[in-house]
Amino acid sequence: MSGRAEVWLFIAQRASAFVLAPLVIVHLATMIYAIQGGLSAEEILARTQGSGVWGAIYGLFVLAAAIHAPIGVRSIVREMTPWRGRSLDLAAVLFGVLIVVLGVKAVGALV
Amino acid sequence: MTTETVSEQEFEVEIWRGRDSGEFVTYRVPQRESQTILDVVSHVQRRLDPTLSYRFACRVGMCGSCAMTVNGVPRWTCRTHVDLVAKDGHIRIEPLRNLPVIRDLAVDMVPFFDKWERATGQFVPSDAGNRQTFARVPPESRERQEADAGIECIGCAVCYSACDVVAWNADYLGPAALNRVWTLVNDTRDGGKPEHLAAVAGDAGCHQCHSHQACMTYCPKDINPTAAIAGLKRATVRSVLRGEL
Amino acid sequence: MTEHSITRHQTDILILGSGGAGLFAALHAHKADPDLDITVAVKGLLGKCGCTRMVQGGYNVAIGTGDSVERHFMDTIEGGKWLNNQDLAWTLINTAIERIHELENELGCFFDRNQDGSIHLKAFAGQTYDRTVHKGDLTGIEIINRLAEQVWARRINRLEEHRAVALVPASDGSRISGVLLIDVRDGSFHFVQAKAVLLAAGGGPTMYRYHTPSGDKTCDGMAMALRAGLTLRDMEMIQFHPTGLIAGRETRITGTIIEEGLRGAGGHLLNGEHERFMEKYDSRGERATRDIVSRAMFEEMRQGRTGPNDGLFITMRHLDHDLVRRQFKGMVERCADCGFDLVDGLVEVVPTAHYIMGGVEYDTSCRTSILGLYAAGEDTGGVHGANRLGGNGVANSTVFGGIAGDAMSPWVNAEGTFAEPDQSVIDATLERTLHPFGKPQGNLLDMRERLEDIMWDDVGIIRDPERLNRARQSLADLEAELNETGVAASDRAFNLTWHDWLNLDSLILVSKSITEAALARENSRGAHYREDFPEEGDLETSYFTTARLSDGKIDVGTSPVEFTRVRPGESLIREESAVA
Amino acid sequence: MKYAVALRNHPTYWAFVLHRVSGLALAVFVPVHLYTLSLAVEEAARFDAFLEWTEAPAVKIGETLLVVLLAGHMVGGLRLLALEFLEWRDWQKSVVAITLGIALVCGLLFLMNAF
Ligand SMILES: Cc1cc2nc3c(=O)[nH]c(=O)nc-3n(C[C@H](O)[C@H](O)[C@H](O)COP(=O)(O)OP(=O)(O)OC[C@H]3O[C@@H](n4cnc5c(N)ncnc54)[C@H](O)[C@@H]3O)c2cc1C
Ligand code: HEM
Ligand code: SF4
Ligand code: F3S
Ligand code: FES
Repeated sequence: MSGRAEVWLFIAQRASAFVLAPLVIVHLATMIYAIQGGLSAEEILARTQGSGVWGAIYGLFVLAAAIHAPIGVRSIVREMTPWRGRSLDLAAVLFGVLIVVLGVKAVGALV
Repeated sequence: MTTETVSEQEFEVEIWRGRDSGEFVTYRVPQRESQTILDVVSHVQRRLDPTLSYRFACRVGMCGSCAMTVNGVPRWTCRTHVDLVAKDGHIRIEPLRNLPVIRDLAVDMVPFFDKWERATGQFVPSDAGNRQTFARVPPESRERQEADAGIECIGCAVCYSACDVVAWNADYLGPAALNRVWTLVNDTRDGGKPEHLAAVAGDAGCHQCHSHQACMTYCPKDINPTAAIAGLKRATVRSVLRGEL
Repeated sequence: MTEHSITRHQTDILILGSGGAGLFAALHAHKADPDLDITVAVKGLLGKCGCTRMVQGGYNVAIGTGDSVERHFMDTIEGGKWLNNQDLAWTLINTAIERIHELENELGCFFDRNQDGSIHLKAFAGQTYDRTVHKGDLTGIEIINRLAEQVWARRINRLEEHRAVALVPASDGSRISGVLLIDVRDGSFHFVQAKAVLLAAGGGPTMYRYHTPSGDKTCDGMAMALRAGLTLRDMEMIQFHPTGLIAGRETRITGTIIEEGLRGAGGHLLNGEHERFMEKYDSRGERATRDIVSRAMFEEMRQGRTGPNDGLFITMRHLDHDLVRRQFKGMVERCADCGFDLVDGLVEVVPTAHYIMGGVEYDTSCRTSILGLYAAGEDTGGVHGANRLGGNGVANSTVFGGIAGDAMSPWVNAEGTFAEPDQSVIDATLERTLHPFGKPQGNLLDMRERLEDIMWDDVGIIRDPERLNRARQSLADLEAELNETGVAASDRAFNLTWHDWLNLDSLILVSKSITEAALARENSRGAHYREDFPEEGDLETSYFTTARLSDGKIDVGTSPVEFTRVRPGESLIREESAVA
Repeated sequence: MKYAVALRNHPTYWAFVLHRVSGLALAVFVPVHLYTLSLAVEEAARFDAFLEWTEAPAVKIGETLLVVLLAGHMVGGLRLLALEFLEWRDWQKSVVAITLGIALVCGLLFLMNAF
């Protein structure tokens, strides 16, 4: 992989991390708040359905995670297993796509 | 004169003998007031087993030839007092990690130097023929301070040996080489910035560092390669965003 | 004869040693003709051994406003007590100006600056101007690191951990043919045939009980030069540094330098009874020059007023602790690592052998008397005369290393050829170096210590004929004993004990030349002090000693110094009034 | 083994281990989480059954762990971002401790609320 591409991956991972940070805080906060006194499907859906804000938040979350996680996993695999090269890069991309697909479905259902 | 009748105190050290395969051999070494790990190793070679191989030169922490692994941790042995490491009365000495072993405690440092070279760890003159003047560089300037922070590296490879990323990624340039390049990037006299940044950007370069900070933890010269590498990460990002890399 | 099998190599230029002299020669030779095949062979790792790396104080060069080449030259000649080869000294001082700019602007050395960004020049004892360029107190690390990087980056071959054991002449004796080396790592022999060879193995007075140089330096270059029939000059001139650390014989730290600046900053020297003594010897007290302080300390030690390790003490405890801690950070830490408290305690010190002013005779183009063999750096003699100014050592090695490189490339292209080696020299060297494997093992450490005692006690800081004659005999005995002492034949690979043997072999030979030269000089100049001849003698008829090996014996002679640029009593400095 | 740990026994290395383990765990958990979420939401009954299952103490503990990992990874990640993009400061080791602290507090809050 060229030097430039490697730097772009680094930028993408750090930028997505930067985006994820506030989203995770929001997510953690609502989770801690939401489970007070147990929770049901209705309650969750009542909060999220029809809300553009929640849709945007979780949409962005999924997107950022889909960029962030595969890059991280790729470097873990490269360092800790003998797997490297094109096939690994492709697998990482597929992993990202998987997150997007699952994420879009989940967010779609919630909103 | 003190009348000493008790025989001198001794302690045990385990020393690696062999190459990639080999074994630890235990020796009993007399305890002395001023005694470095290098002295222990020398005692074994000079008095107990003349076939022991190791390396040193300056004896005072200037040449970076004498680094070994002592109780699991890489150290400059000529400046490591026995008391510092023998807290539980036990010492185990091995060659440096992450470099091929030549014999016993001596490693082949060529990969380390080669990476220094590959990282473009050498000055690129911008004023080559000048035999009259010196560039003006105020000592308080930020660049000079950054350069000074890392420039006294003695190339001992302690950091290189301590870094797990070096162990995981055989191509990784390693903390010392990257630290040197950072001093050059901050050297206002250096004319090779684009080459330096290009050389440290690849998949062997600064972005492979996970900030373990083992390098700065163990560097005997209190150099901070982690900060230098972070500086290179920023510099390369900036130059990619500007479309220069 | 499989065990004598020798691998052969060819290279246009072979450089022995990777100090300031060796590395500069490699770079200059490469620059002069990048197509030449250049090889640096070195006993340790390239750039990580030798003494250039250990330079603390700095690099003398006459670039300050008000300073001049003439002034630096006169300081050098007066410091050298008029024994210098003046043409060599003149070349040194002129070329140093070019070299320091090259170091800074081309190789990347980043020397210290003044507040306004201009280059900082500091004071060094014995000089009329502040002219010492430096990088903190670790100037040598900066210089050698930068040189080594540049060498790594070029197509220059490296034979690391290859120890030269003989300069081999051509079979017809007309020129150099190459060098026989031992690959330390596997113990094999290599003959490197070369059109030109540079001897830059850096001397180093490590035959004294207390010494400063790095462990790899054992006068191999000078020993090889003697064996090749070259003449060494000024060998009695051994410089002692007043304050070496002493912590017992069993630690390698013993002998290493405690910075001179400590005395300058007001440090006190105490004897074993914890009393100051320097005032007895010189009105300047601790701030007197290196040779005077060393001699006073030696005298005090001879009187038996010593500390637990037979040394004296330096202390800073009467000074502001924070100031000491700040100003001498590196030194304080180094002492602490070996268990001493420099700030608030007593640190035991001893004068320690630092530098050999003498060495191979050569000319201003670094040529020796053997065609194709060049020499530079501490292996050579003549530049410093009877005493070396602090800061002129690293200037010497870098200046003449570069000159040698400049000279060798064109010479190789014009007249260089690969000559067939004199096989008898190779055979004799194999015989000599493999000799210990056939002998019963002995205690080499004990022999090394005996050598150090002989040289320290009898050929040391204060000399007299009785002791020198005793040393002559002891050295002969020790040599005979070494020849009957063997090394375990188990494995030649990285066999340090074998190399300890070879080190002793070189050291004893060179010690003999020091002893003979010291006997021959019947006056006291610079570093050489004869109790029976305490006067410096007539300056006008100054002579230098020469030593050669013939039939296994050192032949000494003397030659008159030629005052080619300035005569005793004269000065090249015109505006005399400006001198402080 | 003792020696292998000795080399790595410094705060910033442990911070790395935590970050890597948490990153990996999250990378495994996120797709699973998204999948169950979308499945469940489509059939509210199943979602409720799912939520009921999450009331089991063992599952609660597991979830708490995930919260700790997420919080720890985030704070550790912020530490790395600061280290890489801000000027160097000598507070690295304290930041490692703060990271750990915040992660544990999040876990505690979650636990307290959960029961
Ligand atoms: C502690 C210390 C401090 C000093 N401080 C100063 C100072 O402040 N200012 C100053 O001007 N001078 C100083 N000097 C003196 C200065 O270091 C030397 O004069 C100068 O560096 C010598 O350079 P060189 O290249 O001749 O030798 P070195 O730098 O010593 O290099 C010699 C090289 O030859 C190699 N070698 C030796 N034997 C063999 C062999 N058999 N085969 C192959 N290679 C061999 C060595 O391994 C080494 O690489 C100091 C010296 C010491 C020891
Ligand atoms: C959904 C959430 C997240 C997942 C799945 C995730 C996953 C990962 C993974 C697998 C790694 C690789 C670890 C390694 O290289 O050792 C990683 C690294 C990283 N993560 Fe996250 N992460 C998430 C959220 C965050 C957040 C919120 C931040 C910070 C704000 C963050 C910051 C980082 C950083 C900086 C790295 C690089 C570490 C390094 O290279 O050593 N991550 N992440
Ligand atoms: S950075 Fe420190 S540990 Fe690494 S080689 Fe340089 S001096 Fe040694
Ligand atoms: S130890 Fe290695 S991972 Fe980075 S911070 Fe130092 S280079
Ligand atoms: S021997 Fe030179 S650094 Fe230890």
